[in-house]
Amino acid sequence: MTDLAGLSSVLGAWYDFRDLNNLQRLITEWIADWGPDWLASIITGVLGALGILGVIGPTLLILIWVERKVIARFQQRYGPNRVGPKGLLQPVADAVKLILKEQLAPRAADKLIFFLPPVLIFIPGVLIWGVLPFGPRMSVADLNVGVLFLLAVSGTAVLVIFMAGWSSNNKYALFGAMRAVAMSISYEVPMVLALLTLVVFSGTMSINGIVQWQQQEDVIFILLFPLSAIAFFFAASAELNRTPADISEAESEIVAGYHTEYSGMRFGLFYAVELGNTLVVSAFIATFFLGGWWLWGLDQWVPSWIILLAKTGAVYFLLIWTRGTLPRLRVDQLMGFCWKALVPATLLFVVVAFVERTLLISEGWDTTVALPIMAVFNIALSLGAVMLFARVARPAPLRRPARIRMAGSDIGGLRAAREVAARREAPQLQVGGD
Amino acid sequence: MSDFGFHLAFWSLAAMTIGGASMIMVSRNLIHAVIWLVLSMLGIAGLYLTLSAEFIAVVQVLIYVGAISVLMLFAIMLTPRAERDNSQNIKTSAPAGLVVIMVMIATMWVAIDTDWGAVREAALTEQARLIGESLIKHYILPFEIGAVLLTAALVGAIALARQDDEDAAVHAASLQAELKGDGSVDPVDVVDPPLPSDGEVGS
Amino acid sequence: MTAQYDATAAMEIVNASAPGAACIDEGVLYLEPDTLAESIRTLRDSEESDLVFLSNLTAVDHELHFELVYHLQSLDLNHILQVKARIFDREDPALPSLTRVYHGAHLQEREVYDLFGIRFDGHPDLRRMFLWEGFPGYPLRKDFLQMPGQVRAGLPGFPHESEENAWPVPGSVPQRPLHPNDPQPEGEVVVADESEDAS
Amino acid sequence: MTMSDDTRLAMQGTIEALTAGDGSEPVVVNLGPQHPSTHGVFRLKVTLDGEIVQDAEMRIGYLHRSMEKLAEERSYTQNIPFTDRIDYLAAMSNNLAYCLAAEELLGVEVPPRAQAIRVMFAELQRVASHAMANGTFINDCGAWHTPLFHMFRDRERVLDMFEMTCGARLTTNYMRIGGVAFDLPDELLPTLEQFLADMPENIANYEALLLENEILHARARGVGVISPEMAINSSLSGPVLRGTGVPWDLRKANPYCGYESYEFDVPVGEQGDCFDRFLVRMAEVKESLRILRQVVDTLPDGPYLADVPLHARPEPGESYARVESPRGELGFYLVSDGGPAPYRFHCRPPSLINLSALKEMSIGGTLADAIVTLGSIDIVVGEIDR
Repeated sequence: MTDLAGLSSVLGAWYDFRDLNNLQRLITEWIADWGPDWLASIITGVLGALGILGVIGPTLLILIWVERKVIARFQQRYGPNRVGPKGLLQPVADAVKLILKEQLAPRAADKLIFFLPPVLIFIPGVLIWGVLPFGPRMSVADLNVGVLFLLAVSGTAVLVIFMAGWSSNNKYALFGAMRAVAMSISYEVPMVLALLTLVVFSGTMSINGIVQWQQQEDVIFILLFPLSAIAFFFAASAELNRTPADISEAESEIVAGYHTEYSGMRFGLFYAVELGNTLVVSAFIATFFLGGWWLWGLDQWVPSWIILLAKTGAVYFLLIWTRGTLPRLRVDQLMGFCWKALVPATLLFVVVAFVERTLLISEGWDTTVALPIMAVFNIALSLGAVMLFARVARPAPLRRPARIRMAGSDIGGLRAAREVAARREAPQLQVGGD
Repeated sequence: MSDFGFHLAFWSLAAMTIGGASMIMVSRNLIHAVIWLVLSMLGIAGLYLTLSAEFIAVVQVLIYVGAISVLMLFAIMLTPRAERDNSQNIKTSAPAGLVVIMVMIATMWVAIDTDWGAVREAALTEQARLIGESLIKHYILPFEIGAVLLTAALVGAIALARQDDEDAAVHAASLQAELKGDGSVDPVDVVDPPLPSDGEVGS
Repeated sequence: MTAQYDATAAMEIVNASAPGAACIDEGVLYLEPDTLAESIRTLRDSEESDLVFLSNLTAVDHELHFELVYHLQSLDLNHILQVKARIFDREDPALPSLTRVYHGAHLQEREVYDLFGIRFDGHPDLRRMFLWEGFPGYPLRKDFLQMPGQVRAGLPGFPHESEENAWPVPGSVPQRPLHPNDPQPEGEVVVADESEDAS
Repeated sequence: MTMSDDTRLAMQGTIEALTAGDGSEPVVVNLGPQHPSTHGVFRLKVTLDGEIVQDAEMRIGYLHRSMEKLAEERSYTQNIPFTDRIDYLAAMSNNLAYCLAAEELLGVEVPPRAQAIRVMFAELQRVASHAMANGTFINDCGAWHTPLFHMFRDRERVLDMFEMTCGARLTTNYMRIGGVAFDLPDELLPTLEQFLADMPENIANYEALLLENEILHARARGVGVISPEMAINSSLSGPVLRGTGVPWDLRKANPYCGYESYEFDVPVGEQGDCFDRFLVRMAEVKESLRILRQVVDTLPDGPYLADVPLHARPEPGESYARVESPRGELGFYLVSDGGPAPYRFHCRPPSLINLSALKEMSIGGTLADAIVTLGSIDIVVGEIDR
């Protein structure tokens, strides 16, 4: 166990960039010396917000570049490489272009509701950063109901998306909005259940508490509850509208979904928040399942927020990877996957977590011995559940393999078709099937 | 927190809550009404926060803003367009309004009349634990009854949705009959015609 | 190789079920317009002809009459048959639709209706396809371009073959705006677009 | 109590919807003419009940250029560039079909080298066109352009070879009546050799990426199914027909340009769904490479163009020549009245006729399925509208 007292003595000075909380605390104390205390709370709040915006803004610009560059490499292209060194300024140029573009509104749009969403969508997008712990004491608000706060705030975004889609008076937009709403309320269930597993097992609803639990027990949650982690990853990528679950803005079907009618910087805001959400979700996945700012003692030497950013980057890369590789699922398939696969799986692990927690607490098992055993058991259980699902829930058309045969000398119509189909020899190509 | 900050927060949140609630009554468009409702709910959540009831505030946002309002939107979108207008008839809504006003007066009277003592500090720090314990230990029966009720509602919703499916089949059949009637190509026959040796194709 | 199906054999098949519905002219099978759909259905269903695949359906405007051309193909027996039908009514040309025989005739018949103005009775959805409803005239008819100067549509000949073929035909109305390099027509000429500036 | 006109109208609509059976009002959505996955200016008007397609109606003609009329005003040689623009993704095949029809009319004998070159370019065109078709098909399934860009690499190399030979990449105008316009340049054969050497590895990559992809299976299997009987009755051709299991390929059934002397096979599917069409195209690319290998090995010497006058006046008559274009049976029907220009110039467009069964394929599926089905048919709007 880390010596927290020793750590805080090291982290005492304002210039210690390992814990930027010191700086803020000094400012607060300085204001409290001369000003009224409400001023201190307002100024610290503003500082926190500025800090978040200062982090998100530049990160977003870099992220756009990273994402385009990585996707380009997947696709054997160079990606942006003209504006600035290595194309780094491309996002800036894009942003300037978007700002300068004319912002159109459909004549039949519900004007007020149409103008609000690009602004409103920023509120959950920024608020959600507030509870992200960058270090032991580095979060704007370390709520003891942080997990709930996270879910509540992310749930409100869907309302804004609905406003955008509905007010556009465009059928593509309405389709996108309804799909987004349906997706969101469905995928929130496995998301909540996956987090509930952690809350039950660690016994705290504070996000920092969950990280500290992982630090205390020297284990990261993805080892203990791998299926919950995977379910959370899927659910998060579905809530983020990223391929393979980007049905609410499925380009090949409904053009751009709920933001079809938004042009110029209004579209840019949606786009920015979407990217920002991707980043923050990566950060939360890293926090909940990969240990957050903690990495087996390395956080003593490297600033904790750099560890978190590194883990976030890894998860973010995973999100880009799935996006660049996979086609999109259909609406009903996504819904079916959520309700038939993710919800039972996460529910199972809530029960498992409850039982294991009870064993640990009431039976007083030694964690150093019990946790590895539980991890092995849970991993085996996850694999079994996945295999069972793959066997039971496969859709009917996928159970038969697709076959390609060679016609050879049989050229003709139905008669020749029957002859080719009746051939005994193995087909030229056979894919899929059970 | 000083009085000024507290008052500022309280009055702006109260204005938000009551303003949102009044706009629900005023707005003719049901979707606008839902959005005003959300604003009102957010105001209430803020009021909970000023009372240091973080847990309830967050749950308020999670359930009412994130779930209930979305449910309402779904209900509206599933309602035929003609019935989506806010009520236009003062004759039918007047008694309901009267009842609501009376209930409100009664509630306010009780609220003012009750002696709300100061809440103990310790109770606030572990709200989640206290609520959980009281739900599981003290109020286990109502809790379970609520759960059963919700399950029943869920099953009922599924049953209703199933019934719609049959209607859709009937609808499809009637459409087919219509298609047959006007002598055009019947898509069903066309899509899966019998083998040419067995009968005629596409006729 | 795809063989040409013998027109005489096809005529016999058709006439066996409906006498007089088919005849041969210069080696091409002509079908009576009134019983066209039934005749082609007979050809499709007959074991010998087995013409199950409608390869092509189009029309030709022969100025005095329209000729409908059907290319019917047997996949299993690998032979093709060209069938024609003539319509002499230029005011309101009509023909039975083949959509009940071949679903693939659906779009091709609409195309012919759109560009030739030939109606297909029994077609479930006979609307113009490429052009909009109300488009004046039917472009693939030979008289579509007929203008006051009585220009016959088509390329009259290569310019080197005779003086007459040099474009524009003297006295005719230009079909397109004159290019500065075009030989200027002599005599009285009606210029199509008077608002054209002296570019 | 007064009711607004809007309300009354809406109520009437509701009553209509209710009396029709279920309580939901169908939504009409226009896919196109400007839409990311209609591959040009194609418009599909779908009536949806929720996400389920109840009716699909196509509106075309946005790209109509009246080529058949224009061709009546131009000589036989002048018409060749039109054929490039009919199916601009398979210009070589269109050139070829038209030249075959004109040669039949004129009675021209094509020299063997020209025949081999024609086969070479027709098959290269098939590789390029199928690369585009499969790439955009995966895109319609919702992939983020990755397979498309990979396949475009191959297409790019084919287009480079076209450019090398005839100077144009897309609208090649390379075939002539009686042969081809230019002989092969010296650098073409080495480039082609390199291309043939590289392709197997590329194809193996695509197969590794796509064939066992569960999401692709879920999206394309059992979607847009059509029976072989219906496919034949609807005059479908090309991979759409072969996907249903009907082994019909004009290169085998009615060999032209000496296809009978090359060894290749005709792949057919089984279910007639979108995935089978995709697999058939993947397999056809391999067969095309086989043909190309043989063409390169047996390329004869000799003239590349028969002696045909540019100002040809064929005897009165008619001809109907068909080739197996990447999209299916592409035919040209020419009628001559002895004049310098065709009296009638008709193109049998496979893209248009393959759409005959689109409505039947889409009804009952979801909106997303309709898009995938449209993508699997592989349309080119230039050919549909002409």
